[in-house]
Formats: sequence, structure tokens, C-alpha cells
Amino acid sequence: MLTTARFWRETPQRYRMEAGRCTSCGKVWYPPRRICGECKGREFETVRLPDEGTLYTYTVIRVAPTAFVDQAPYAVALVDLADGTRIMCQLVDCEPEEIELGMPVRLEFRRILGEGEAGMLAYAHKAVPKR
Amino acid sequence: MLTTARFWRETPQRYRMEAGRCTSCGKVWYPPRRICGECKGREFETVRLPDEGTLYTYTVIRVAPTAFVDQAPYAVALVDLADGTRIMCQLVDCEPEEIELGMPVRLEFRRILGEGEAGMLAYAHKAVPKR
Amino acid sequence: MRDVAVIGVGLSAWGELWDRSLRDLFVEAALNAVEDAGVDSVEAIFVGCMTGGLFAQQEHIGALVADYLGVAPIPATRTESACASAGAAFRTALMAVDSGNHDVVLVGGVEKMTDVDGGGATAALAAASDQEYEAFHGVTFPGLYAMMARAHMAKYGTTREQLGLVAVKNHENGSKNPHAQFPMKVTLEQVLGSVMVADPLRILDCSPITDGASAAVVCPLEMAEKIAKKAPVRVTGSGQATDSIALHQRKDLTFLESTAAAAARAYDMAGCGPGDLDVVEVHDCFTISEIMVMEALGLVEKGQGGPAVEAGETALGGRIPVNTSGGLKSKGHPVGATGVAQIHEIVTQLRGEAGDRQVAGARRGLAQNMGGTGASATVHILEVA
Amino acid sequence: MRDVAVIGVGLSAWGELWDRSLRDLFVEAALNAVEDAGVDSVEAIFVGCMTGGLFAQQEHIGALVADYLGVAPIPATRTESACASAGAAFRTALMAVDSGNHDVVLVGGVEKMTDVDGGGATAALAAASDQEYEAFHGVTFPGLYAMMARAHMAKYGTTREQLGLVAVKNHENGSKNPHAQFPMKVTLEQVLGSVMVADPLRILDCSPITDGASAAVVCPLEMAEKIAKKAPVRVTGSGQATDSIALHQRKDLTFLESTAAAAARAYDMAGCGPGDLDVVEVHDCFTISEIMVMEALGLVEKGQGGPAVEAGETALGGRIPVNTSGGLKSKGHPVGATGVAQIHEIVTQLRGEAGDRQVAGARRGLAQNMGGTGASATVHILEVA
Ligand SMILES: [Zn+2]
Ligand SMILES: [Zn+2]
Repeated sequence: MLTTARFWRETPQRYRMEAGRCTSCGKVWYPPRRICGECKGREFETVRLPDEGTLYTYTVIRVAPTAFVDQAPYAVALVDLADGTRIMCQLVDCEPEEIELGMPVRLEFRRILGEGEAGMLAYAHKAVPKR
Repeated sequence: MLTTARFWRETPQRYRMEAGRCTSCGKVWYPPRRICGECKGREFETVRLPDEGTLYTYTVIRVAPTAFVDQAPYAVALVDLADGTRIMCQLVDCEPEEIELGMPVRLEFRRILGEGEAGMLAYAHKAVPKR
Repeated sequence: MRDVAVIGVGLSAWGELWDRSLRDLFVEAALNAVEDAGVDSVEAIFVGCMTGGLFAQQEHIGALVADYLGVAPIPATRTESACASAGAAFRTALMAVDSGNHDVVLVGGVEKMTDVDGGGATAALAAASDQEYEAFHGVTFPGLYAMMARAHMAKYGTTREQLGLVAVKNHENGSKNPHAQFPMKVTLEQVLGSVMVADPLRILDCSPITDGASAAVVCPLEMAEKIAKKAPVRVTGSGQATDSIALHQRKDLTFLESTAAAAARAYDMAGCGPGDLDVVEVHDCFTISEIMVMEALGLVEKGQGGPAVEAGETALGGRIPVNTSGGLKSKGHPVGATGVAQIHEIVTQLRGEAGDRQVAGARRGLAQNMGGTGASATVHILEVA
Repeated sequence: MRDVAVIGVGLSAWGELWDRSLRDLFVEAALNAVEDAGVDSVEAIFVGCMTGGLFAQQEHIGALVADYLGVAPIPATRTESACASAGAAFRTALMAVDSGNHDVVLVGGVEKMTDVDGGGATAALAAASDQEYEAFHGVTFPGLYAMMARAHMAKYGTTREQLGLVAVKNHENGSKNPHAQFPMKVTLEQVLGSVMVADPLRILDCSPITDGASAAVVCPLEMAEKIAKKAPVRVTGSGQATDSIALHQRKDLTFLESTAAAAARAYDMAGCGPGDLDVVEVHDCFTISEIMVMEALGLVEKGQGGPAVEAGETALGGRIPVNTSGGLKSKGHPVGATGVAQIHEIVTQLRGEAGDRQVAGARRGLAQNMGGTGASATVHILEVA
């Protein structure tokens, strides 16, 4: 179930790709955290993740959870962004057979899913091949 | 969510009020069990609970779970049946101010709730005042 | 068996916290507890949570919080005993230290309850009752306790006013607790005039829906004296027990057998009795609960809970102050976090850090946590070391 | 710390059991374990369950099963670490005995998975991953392991055929196990031709959806020799560890750090290494999992899991038989019950009661249980006493 508060509080991360960079050790955490897992630092500055990267690994979901059944098959990927941060997202605008590990991708803001006719819509970034 | 298997397997207990009587110590368990909590006996005979009893305690639900919101307010009671078995069920066909502890009641088979327009219906016994 | 001490306690913010996630709340409480203890690291985590699944679509709570605390790969396990989940976590953490498997252990609880609406929360909480033979009939948790209340009133003559006075006392105490979610005072008239939830219980008889987390750090007593920033508090008694999950199987609806059994074990272990306590936190999820728990703990005779409240015996300054924190009623009740939040209050009292609600000279306290309608209970006794 | 022994093990029926409820399944397994142990009573219960809430709308699992076993008021606590819930319960039970808090403890696990449909089960299981940064994007558990598989294949040259041979071996073993849910043998061609679930994983790479329960009875070793019906099996090593809940935070997607850390602790405690094991049960929720776990346990070098399976090293009669029970793949995978079902197999092997799948002269075995994509892991080492 999409509940308003759950989605609203992730907005900065999902809509603006905001991460937290530890001011002590420089490690970037996505989503942001309260304490740095590397150095135990507690201070972070907000950084916007780069919107380009390369494909680290992926899969094509053919048996989907109920909410995503209409979209299947669809690819989901781990993308290594230009600053070294790795994120999970869908990989769209390409056929499964076009996908190759290491291929360059760009992040675009897209719709993740909609709930019924008058329900909520959820958005986030998806990767598309850079051509 | 009403799921078919979950409701189907409770049918003997809910529709026919079947309980298990321990053949060693005579204790009646509703719903039936695999081991007797009194004497550790493992053999039970199926008995049908009596359909008359008296009201032990009750409440009137005014803030209801989502599935029951349309029915509120409604009374729920613990009823001591004639054989000494105590069960929980709704108490219907009376106004809250008519309810008294110790009053005689009779069990009747009624609808508990329905799920949407073409969804499942759940039935069980409810207590009604004996007048 | 080694003696175990509590060396740090911490809470997150508590309330209707739309901007805070489950993981974030627990991390806040844990960091507060670790800082309070003054330790650099912990070796294992036990975290209570009742239903991360139904409230937040998230299970695997132990690994989640270890990750967001930045302490992986240490072991982290969630315990669940409905609203006694954190009490069970605390007892499990004691055994982890007792047994020599771990020295410094982080224990706590968390619940994120406001990501679902009121009906959803009612349905999620109903998973602590017998889904097939209680919730199926449309009965809610206030409804189950209402049935117990009516039975108690019929058997012992407990009055509607006595129930209300539990709420009045706990809000009075909560008004002195900076952590309380609802610190406002209430009058008996306000309680008796508040909206009916499940007869005879009204909204001001019920604990609220709360997002929040609690945490504590425990370690062997002999180590505590070396590593802790503050004076350690010793855990001298621990008990846990069960009862039938459904009310219809109870022999006596007016007595909480599981709390009595857990208390008997804890008293025995601590070598003390109810008359030896200076301060007590109990699971007042509803006003009737506090009265019934007082009786099961032996603080009063059976049936005398109502009159004792009326006489002010459990108020601050009374014979045995109960729920100095404000209790679940005023302080809030993030169900999986409550058990360790009670430990937080007892430790605060035994350290003499309770401010306006301090029980003068408190040296021994008890915390009682309860799941469902009493199908689970934990009792812990803590003492100045 | 006291030495702890397993003196009884038991399973319920496993399968798609529409006529059986969660409570009924656990009671069946528990009664089998208690009968196998030959004891009259138990003092406490720890029960693993991943998501009673999302699968069965029922939490408060500890109290529920204590009630239906007829053993209230003994303490009963549920533990949850996703699919490692029962492994965590087992470790907790060891600490309860170790610490002297309890002598005879019942431990087990249960999951009732078929009360929801396939999409519902996929969504419930997703609660073991990061709901907000994994499940949110529509990725499923097969999908997460598929990404790990592809990374492993890219880094080490693991082949699609090697993955398939894990399934072939486990179904071969399962065909010799009367408890197996899917005891049919499968060929490599059948695996490679089965329907795609999440590339490159196919349906025959995946463990099934199972209703079922498992149980064991543990007690101090010195007591075991007096009260047990059969020769006790000694628990010599126990380890548990965590890793990041989300894959995107892992340093190396191809190595299971939590399993390696849990194993290091268990080996250290037992005073042995991977070369000293006679039989091993691992968490093969997917074929790639078994290969990665073999590497994390040190049964083979990093990257050599696939070739070892291909060479038959882990088959019955091979260098180190893995998943003689048929594993999660063939035996079934009621997620919260699996960890103690693995203990059941190791005990059965060490007793020499494994029939056609017996490893001759087995004296030391290891069971590895894993939650999520490896964010939790437990490792236990058992030996003939
Ligand atoms: Zn840092
Ligand atoms: Zn009997």
C-alpha cells in the first residue's frame, strides 16, 4: 500500500537524488544516514548524486509483485554513478537483449507506479541507456 | 484480507460449532486442538457445542477495524455455553442498553462480513437474546 | 551466570512523526543510549518490534538497524511478543550477556505506527490477538480490554471513576516528563466525557498511537564499573510468561496470570517482594490494565487496584508510585519499543535523574511489559548497584 | 558457559497445506521434537517466524504456540531475522541454556505462506529486503539474487550450467528424503528449459513456497545424557552476523560477508575449520546462493563454487556433501522454519538415521541459515557428543 507519509519523507532522495556526504571521511551515503558507517561521523552535507553512470549488474523481472504485474517484464539494475555511489533502479527504454554490463546509462525522472484510478502515484529515477 | 484457504479450514468450527473433547479428561476445546492443555491427551472426539448460554461479559465496538466500519456500533461478547465452554462472538438483535451480564442468549448463524461487490463472504454464529 | 548491569539508556523523539522512518527512529534512540553509556562499540543487538510488516511493510528489522547504525557485521536479532516485544528483547539481551556470549549488548525496540491510517492501525494491532477467534468477530484491542474491565467491575466493584483516575494520575506524571507525547493534564470529568471507543472504555482510557524507539546498553556488572560514564544499574530479576492468546480460554478474565508468573520468577531471582519496590512502571495500554497489573504484581490484593488508585497510593508521593513516566497513556506507546522505554524510566529514577517526577531515594524499581491481552508478559527488577 | 546439546528434532508436514494453520503446523513439529527427545516438559520456547503479519495476519507467535501446545505459562518469544529467523531462534535458545536461565528449551520455526496468492507472497517476502530502496523499484527476491548471480558469473566465470547443477544435485538428494516437498529428480535440461523468473534465474533455480514448521529440543550436555532417549548431539559452534540490508551498499556483491563472519566465529568456538566438516546444510534459496555460501564458508576458494559443484565435490559421496536433505530447493522453504530444519538434518546425519542419504561416519556437521540477500546469517556446528 502506498501511504502518503512513507512516500513524502523519501522525496528529497527520490526526486532530487539527494545523498549525505560525511564531512569527516567524505563517504557518500544514499539514502542519507544519521551516522557514518565508515568513520562514525555524525555530520553530513547534502549532495546531489550525478545523473550518469555505468551498469554494474541487472536482471529482468518476469514474475512481478502484484503492484508491478502490468509492467513485467522490466529490467532492474545496480548502477555505478560517476562519483562512485551505487544505486538500484529500473533500467528502461531498451530491450533485454540490448543490455550489457558496463554500458553507460543516464538517470531520468519517471513514474514508478500508480495506485488504482484515484490513488497515489510514485515517482523516482530510472536508468536509460546513453546512446 | 479474506483468503479462501484461511476461511475454508475453519468451516467445521465456525459453521457447525464443532469442538474437540479430550477423551482422557473430558475438557472441551474450541477450536479443536492437537494436544490437551489440561492432561496432554492427544485423542479427541468431535462434539457440537450447545447453542444456548449466558452472557459473561461484553463491549460495544464504536471505533471499528476498517472491514467492520459499516457495522459499528456493534456488541461483542463472551458467552458461557450450557456445557461450560466459553466463546467469543457478536451479540446482535438488541440495543446496547438492553444488554445485561448473565442474560440468556441463543446462537444463530449469521453473516460476519462481505468483501467488496464480488468478494468473499464470511459467516459464523452470533448471539441473540433469548426472550 | 554473570551479574548484568544497564549502563546506558536512550529514547528517540516520540509522536506522530511523518518525517521519520522506522530505521531512523531506532538509530536515534540507539545513539542516545550508546552516548549515555559512554562506550565506543557494542557486540550485538536485540531489537523488539511488533509488526514491522503490517505497519511499515518492513521485516528483517535487526539487520536493518545494524546497517543504519553502521555496526554490521555484528549479530542483530529482532524479538516479537506483541506489545511486550522490547521486554522480551531486554530479557534476551540479559541472557546473551549472562551466558558469556557477548559483553556489551545494545537492546531496544521500535515501532512506526503512523504510516497506516486508524483502521489500518487497529487491524495491525489485532494481529496480537487471536486472528481467527477474536479479530475475526470484529473485536478490537480496546474492545478486548473493555470486556476485561466489565468483568473486573462486576466481580470487584471497580468503578468507572477509578478507571478514569488512572488516566488523571498518568497525565499528571507525564506533564513532568519532557519525553511525553501527550504531556497535558486531564481531569476526571474530561476522561468521563471523552468519546466512547468500546464501552466502558473511552478515548482517554486508551494509550495513543506513537512512532518511536527506545534503547539501552547492558554489560556484565564487573565490566560496567570500568567502562560506564555513569553509575551502573544492576538487573536483579527477570521473568517472562505466557497465557492463552484468546480471552475465551482464560480461567479468570479478571486476573493477569502471565504477569503474576513473570513477577514470581523475577521476585524470586531478586530475593525481594512487591513491598520492597520504590518505583514501578506498568503496561497501562488501557486504564483497566494498570489496575489489573497492580493486582498481578502483588502491589495490592486482588480487586483492590481501583481503590488503591482512588486513595492516591500509586501517585507520586504515594505508597508506591506507578508510572512516574506518565505510562503508555501520556508518554506514548510505540508498541514494540515500550518495554525498554520502561527500563529507561526506571534507570532514570534509580540514577536520581527524573527531575520533577523523581521518587526520592529510589533504590529498587520494577518494569512490567505486556503483549496482547496479557498472553505475554515480562517483569524486570533493577537496583542501584 | 555450559555445553549445550540437541536431544530431539521434529518437523511438521511440509507443502501447500490449505487445511493446516500456522499454530497447528508448529504444534505438530514441536510434539515430534519433544517425543524424539523423550522429555516430559520444556521450560521455554523460542520460535522463528519471518512475517506472520503479512502472510497470516497473525503476530504474537510465541504466545500463540505456547498456548496451543498447552504449555503456558512458560516464556515464549518469537525471533525474526527474515529467512534466518529460525537460525536466530536456535542461537537464542543456546544462550538461554548457556546462561543457566533455562535447562530444557524448545526451539523451532514456522511459516504459513499459502494463505496469500503468488503476488502477495512475493510482496511479503520483499519485506526482508530494503522496502524503500529495493522493493520500491519492483525488484523481487529472485531478482536480487539474479543480480548477484550475474555479478558472480562476470567476475569468476561461473556458468549457467553450474547453477543448474546445484538444483540437479539437491533434487537428487531430496529424492532420498521422505520429508521433501518436491522429491522428484530434475535434469540439467529441465532446469535450463524451465520458465524464466528473473534473468538468469529460472523457476527450477528457486526454492518453493512452503507451509511448514520445524522444532528441536536443547538442554545442557550433562543433563542430556540423563534425560534423552537418543545419543545427544553437541553444539560446538555458533555464529551470527549482519551485512547491509540493500545490495547497493555491499562492497562486493559476489561475497557473503555475513556468512563468512558468522562462520569465522563458529569455527573459532568449535576449534575447527571447513576442512573438518563431514556434512553441511546451506541456505540454497536460489542455486547461486549455494555456490556463494560454499565460498563464504571456506569450503572452496572464492569463485570456485561453480566448478566444485560441477566436479561433484558436494554431492553425496563427494568430498564434502552439501544439502543432503535436498536443501531448501527440494525439501521446501517455509522461510521462518528453515534454520531449525537444517539442524534437523544435521542431527539426523550425526545420529546415522539419514537412510539412503546417510553420509557414512558423519561426526561433525554445519548448518548455515541466511536472511534477505545475506543481510543476516547464522552458522552452527554440531558434533557427535
Ligand atoms: Zn565518515
Ligand atoms: Zn485432557
